[in-house]
Amino acid sequence: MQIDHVVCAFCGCVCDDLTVTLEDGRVTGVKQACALGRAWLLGHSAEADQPPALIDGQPASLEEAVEVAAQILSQARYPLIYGLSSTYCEAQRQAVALADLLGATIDCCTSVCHGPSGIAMQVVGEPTCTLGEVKNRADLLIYWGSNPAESHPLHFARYAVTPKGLFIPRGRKDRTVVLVDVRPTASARAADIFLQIKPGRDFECLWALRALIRGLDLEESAVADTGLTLAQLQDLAGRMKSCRFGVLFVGQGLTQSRGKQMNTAAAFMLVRDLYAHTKFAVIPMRGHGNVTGIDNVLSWQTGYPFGVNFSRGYPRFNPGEFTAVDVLGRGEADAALIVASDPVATLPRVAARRLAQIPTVALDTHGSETTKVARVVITTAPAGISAEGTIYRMDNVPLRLRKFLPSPYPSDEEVLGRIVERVTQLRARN
Amino acid sequence: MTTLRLKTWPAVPLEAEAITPDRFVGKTSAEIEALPVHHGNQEAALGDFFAVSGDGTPDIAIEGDLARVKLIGAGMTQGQITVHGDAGMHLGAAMSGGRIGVHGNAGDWAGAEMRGGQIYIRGNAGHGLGGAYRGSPQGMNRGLIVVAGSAGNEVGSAMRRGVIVVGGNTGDFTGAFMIAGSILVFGNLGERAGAGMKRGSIITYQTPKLLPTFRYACTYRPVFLRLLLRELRSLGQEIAEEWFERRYRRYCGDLTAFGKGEILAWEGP
Amino acid sequence: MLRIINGEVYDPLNGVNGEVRDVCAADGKIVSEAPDGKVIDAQGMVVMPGGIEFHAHVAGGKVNAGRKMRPEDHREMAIPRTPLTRSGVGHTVPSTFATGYHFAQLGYTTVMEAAGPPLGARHVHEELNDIPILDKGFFVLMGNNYFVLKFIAEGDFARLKDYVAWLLEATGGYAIKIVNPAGVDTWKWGRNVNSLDDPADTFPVTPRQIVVNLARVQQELGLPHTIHVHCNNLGVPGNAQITLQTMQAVGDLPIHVTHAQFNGYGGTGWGDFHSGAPELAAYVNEHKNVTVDMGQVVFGPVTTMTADGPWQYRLYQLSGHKWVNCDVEMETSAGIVPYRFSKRNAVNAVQWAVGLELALLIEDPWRVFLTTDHPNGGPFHAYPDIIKLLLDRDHRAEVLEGVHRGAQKRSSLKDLHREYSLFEIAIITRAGPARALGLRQKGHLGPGADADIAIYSKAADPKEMFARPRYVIKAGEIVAQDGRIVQDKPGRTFYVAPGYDRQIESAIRDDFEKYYTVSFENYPVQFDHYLPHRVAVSCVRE
Amino acid sequence: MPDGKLTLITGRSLKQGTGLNKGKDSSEYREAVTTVEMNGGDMTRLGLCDGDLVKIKTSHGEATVQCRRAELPEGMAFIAYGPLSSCLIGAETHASGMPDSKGLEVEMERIS
Repeated sequence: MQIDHVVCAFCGCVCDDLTVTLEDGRVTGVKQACALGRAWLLGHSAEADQPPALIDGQPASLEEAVEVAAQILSQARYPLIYGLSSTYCEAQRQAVALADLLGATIDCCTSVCHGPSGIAMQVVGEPTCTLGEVKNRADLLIYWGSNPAESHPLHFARYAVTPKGLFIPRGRKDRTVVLVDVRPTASARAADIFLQIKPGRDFECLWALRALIRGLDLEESAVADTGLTLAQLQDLAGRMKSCRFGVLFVGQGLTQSRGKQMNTAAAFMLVRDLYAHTKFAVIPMRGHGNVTGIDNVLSWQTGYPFGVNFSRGYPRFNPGEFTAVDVLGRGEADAALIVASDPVATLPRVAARRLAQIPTVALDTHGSETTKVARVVITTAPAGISAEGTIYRMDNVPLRLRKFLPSPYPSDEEVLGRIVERVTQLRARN
Repeated sequence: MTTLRLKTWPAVPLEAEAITPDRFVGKTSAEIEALPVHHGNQEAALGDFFAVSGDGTPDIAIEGDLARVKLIGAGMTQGQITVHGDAGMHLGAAMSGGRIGVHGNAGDWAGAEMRGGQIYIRGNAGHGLGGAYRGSPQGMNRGLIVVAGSAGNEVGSAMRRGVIVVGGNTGDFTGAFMIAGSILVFGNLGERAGAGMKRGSIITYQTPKLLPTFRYACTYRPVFLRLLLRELRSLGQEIAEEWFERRYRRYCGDLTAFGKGEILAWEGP
Repeated sequence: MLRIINGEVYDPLNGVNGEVRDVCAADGKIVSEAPDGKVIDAQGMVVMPGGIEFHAHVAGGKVNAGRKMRPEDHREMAIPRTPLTRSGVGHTVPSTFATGYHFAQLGYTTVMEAAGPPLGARHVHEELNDIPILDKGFFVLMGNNYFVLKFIAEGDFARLKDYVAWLLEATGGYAIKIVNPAGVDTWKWGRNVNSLDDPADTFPVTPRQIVVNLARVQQELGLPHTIHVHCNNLGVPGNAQITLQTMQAVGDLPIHVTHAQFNGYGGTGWGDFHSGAPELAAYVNEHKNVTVDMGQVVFGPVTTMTADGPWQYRLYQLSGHKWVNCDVEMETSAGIVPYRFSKRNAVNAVQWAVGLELALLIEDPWRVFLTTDHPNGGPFHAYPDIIKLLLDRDHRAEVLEGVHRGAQKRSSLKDLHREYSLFEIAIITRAGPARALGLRQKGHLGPGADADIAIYSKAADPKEMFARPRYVIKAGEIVAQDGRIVQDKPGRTFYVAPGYDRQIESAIRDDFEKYYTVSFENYPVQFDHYLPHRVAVSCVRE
Repeated sequence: MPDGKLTLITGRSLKQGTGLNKGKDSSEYREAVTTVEMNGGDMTRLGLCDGDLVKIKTSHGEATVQCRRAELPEGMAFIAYGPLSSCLIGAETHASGMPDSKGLEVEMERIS
């Protein structure tokens, strides 16, 4: 069986023109996908190859696992709900409902992805656009600390560099591509200009560009430690001012290196300054699956995009206080629910270790470092393959994931809904 | 004097904005013990964690490791709090009067968005000292913060009025987006100081590493600084005589903002 | 079943003006008699249909970006959870749950989201579904849509009409929204239009052509609500002229000019900025095809948000505050800037006066509605304050004394002595909006209407009266009592489904696939998922 | 640059991403997340050849990985996100929620 217009949930590109062939409950063919999407789609089947749940490492039923999970979470005083990037909005809504009910802290992969871009937006705003505007109008593309060739493999071909657009009739030929990074990544090959800056000097470079765009004279010595010459920065500033429609894509090279939210704030302010000269946009290259969806769900339900704490009965936000790395790293969380994410493999060791010390409940489609340390593990159906729901592309465009493969496992939405229901009963009793 | 002694270490963060002279005044120790605190997601009483002695005078002493106790003195308008030990996050945040002394370290956001009063920290302070919470247009707006040790990133971010003194070093982005006010750093001034500042003064006694958007203006003896140093000395701060006498190099910036701020670098002995 | 007895009933659509009579409900509808069931004794109380929010920004990408960017706003109004209700945050850009509860607590039972981009329709519906209690719908941004401009440029009215119908179906939308026609299209290159005859960029069509063509489309499709227009040059001194020209351009065709306050200014710059309300009101008084809503300014913090990208950029330049812009491919743009209306600012004071002037100068209350263009002019929870300003001229005079003298010198407000009656308040907050929206089962208390009812104590202070209804009834059930939510249930979504020729799909598919970045097949919303409680409102050609 | 001191960048890689889907116990994923890339000059200086095992130390932890020559600036090392990169990163976020995942100072030492 062939299914067209499949929406891929693996990375923030959310390509929606895949064709998938199914045979005997397996995906046997994938067209139009990148290596990541293909591996993801081929990695799931309709078979029951794992127990529905594990409690203390022993196979258990879903009912038993939900019961233990609900008990653990409702007894906790500072529970943490974390992850939620690789699931769909309907499940995320249940997770936020659960956090509200429990008085928990809820954080998502945003905090270790583009959380700093979120903070920057709260300080200076964000002039941005959807990816179609890039395709249709952008004649200057600047990638800063972003390596789409490896993180968003179809980004160049589908949205930005090569496609022809409404006002870009010749596609690649009508665009100039600049890559700014600390190393010549695989993406450098796609660029006309590669600017190698020194690690941790992004802020100085961006700040110098702001100065140049405002017409200030700089001395060579002022940019001495950036890894770039004044002439290189002047050239870039000139291109930015004289393009017709420029786009600055910011990656984790900015959000994860020294300066973090100030780096992205500098990038956003740079783009804002450029409005005195031309049209420009900034787009954070949000990564994993539906990380943009959980930002949106949290924002409309609580007012805040990540790192939300309900311990006082209402939502509060303070990155550094209520974000997962901090809550775990300081040893504050006393129980955790991890959904569709593998923090034990990705968060700093101190934080990961805390997850092994406290009772942790993990919902995932397959085994991970986190499921290895979790007290309760519940296997769920993969979103976009065996569970359907809403996903947001990195530019906040919502699409609907479909379910085309049956699964022996329940969806995240269903499991979270059952935990919500059980915790509600336990609360009512007390 | 009302004395609080930590008797039960909180297993999870304890939010205790009830610990302010405003709430204690006129209360018996039993009434003070009954004041509400939040232990994680559960409500508790101050007395569950602290042994309270003395009656409700606006003079509070707290003993114990309070690193997990948040919001001590937050929003206070009067009186005095002395912490014998470390204090948790948001110490004196949004306070508008009174005095807090910490004989230990303070957590992040000490004095954040304060509107008046004084905070003295003998040890180190964390990030966001006297700063703005995320999204807020303004940080500290009046008051005085003195830290004997070092402080973290974003000291005095978006501050509008008041004085912050750091005896040791500061982290990155000291005085970022400052609107006005003064920050004195006697140790090393962190990188990117004054990023985006509109007005205000950052004073350093080491050779600063400046952003490209700061310009050397002149070398002189700023009168306001002499007055400020004298006032700080009168408050008990150690001020070297030569800081009065020698000249300061004035760098103006941030040129991407108003450019009316300044970093004053002491010329040296 | 429910019977409300002894209440003073204001039901303008049925001509009931303060008569004491019973109002009965059964199965969610108003009925003429309900012999059993709960009885509410409304002695000394005022009974009105549930309020209808005619134009507010409550759901979708732009609103959510406003929420994300303003943690400092939320901190001022945290709303704790209760055993019945979810927690949230309030103030200028409330969370979805808080939006539903707060509207219900004010006696409102229906809300219309004023502007959603088609590409973000799923997002709008997801949020609408998380706004509890209220019935809702959303207006679809079309005034700068690629295909709208294209078919107008090609003079292909039949296709334009089919496309609009197709788009309404694809989005689950309710009405045609036009924002700064042609201007937003040119904003995509950083420019704007200044007159009704400046062309757009993608296709050389003018604001005049866009408004007139879409007004015709609305008529021919028989859409229940007129075109809903945010005129060009919003916020700019002297813009009353272009507003007048826009109304003149459509001739006798029905048009709604939204948040008219923001488009009702005289003068040539900020120096001679003054009210243009008298001119606009005079035109509206003479032309029955025109309706407007106030867009009243409320002093204090607001979060301005609109699809009018160029205006929001200008406001950022004027204010220096943080600024979000988001251009949406092929369709529209959006801008967000926090702002504070100050009593001591001359321009703000005039803006405040203009909204009130419009309400007081437009003689027919059926054609002017109470809005703040939430959260642009002010948050919706300020409605009770505005109602008091309309009901009580002494109070109004007193407030006027406290604001910048510009409001007295540069507007006619101090000379306006009209006072609204409760009957008229019922018109501008429920009956009028219901009629203008074409929602026949809303805004009245006749048999067959939805049993959405607000019951207020006749307190001495109208602000208190309207801020805290004694009872709010939605679909026949009490949802709020004395300011407390007593029942949390989902509301419904109104949409329209005018017929169209399926050929339109092949007419747009080629360009769609070339210039959008989503597949044609994945564009339309799935009704079962995004409009789970939906009500189709019929389209009747007039 | 003193002996063995390098600046570490952690990040995504295609292999780590595709390996992820084959399972975290797959050889592809394991290999992707247990390899450190370095500049040829640095490798020579430290006496390293492709495939040699090295111990990377930071103030937060250490990890043993194999090294591979890559096109990187001098003084820089790269390792893909994974359990080993996590061992090297601290939980200090500077009140941002984001740990310092890029630009860490590391010490690298050859294991015989």
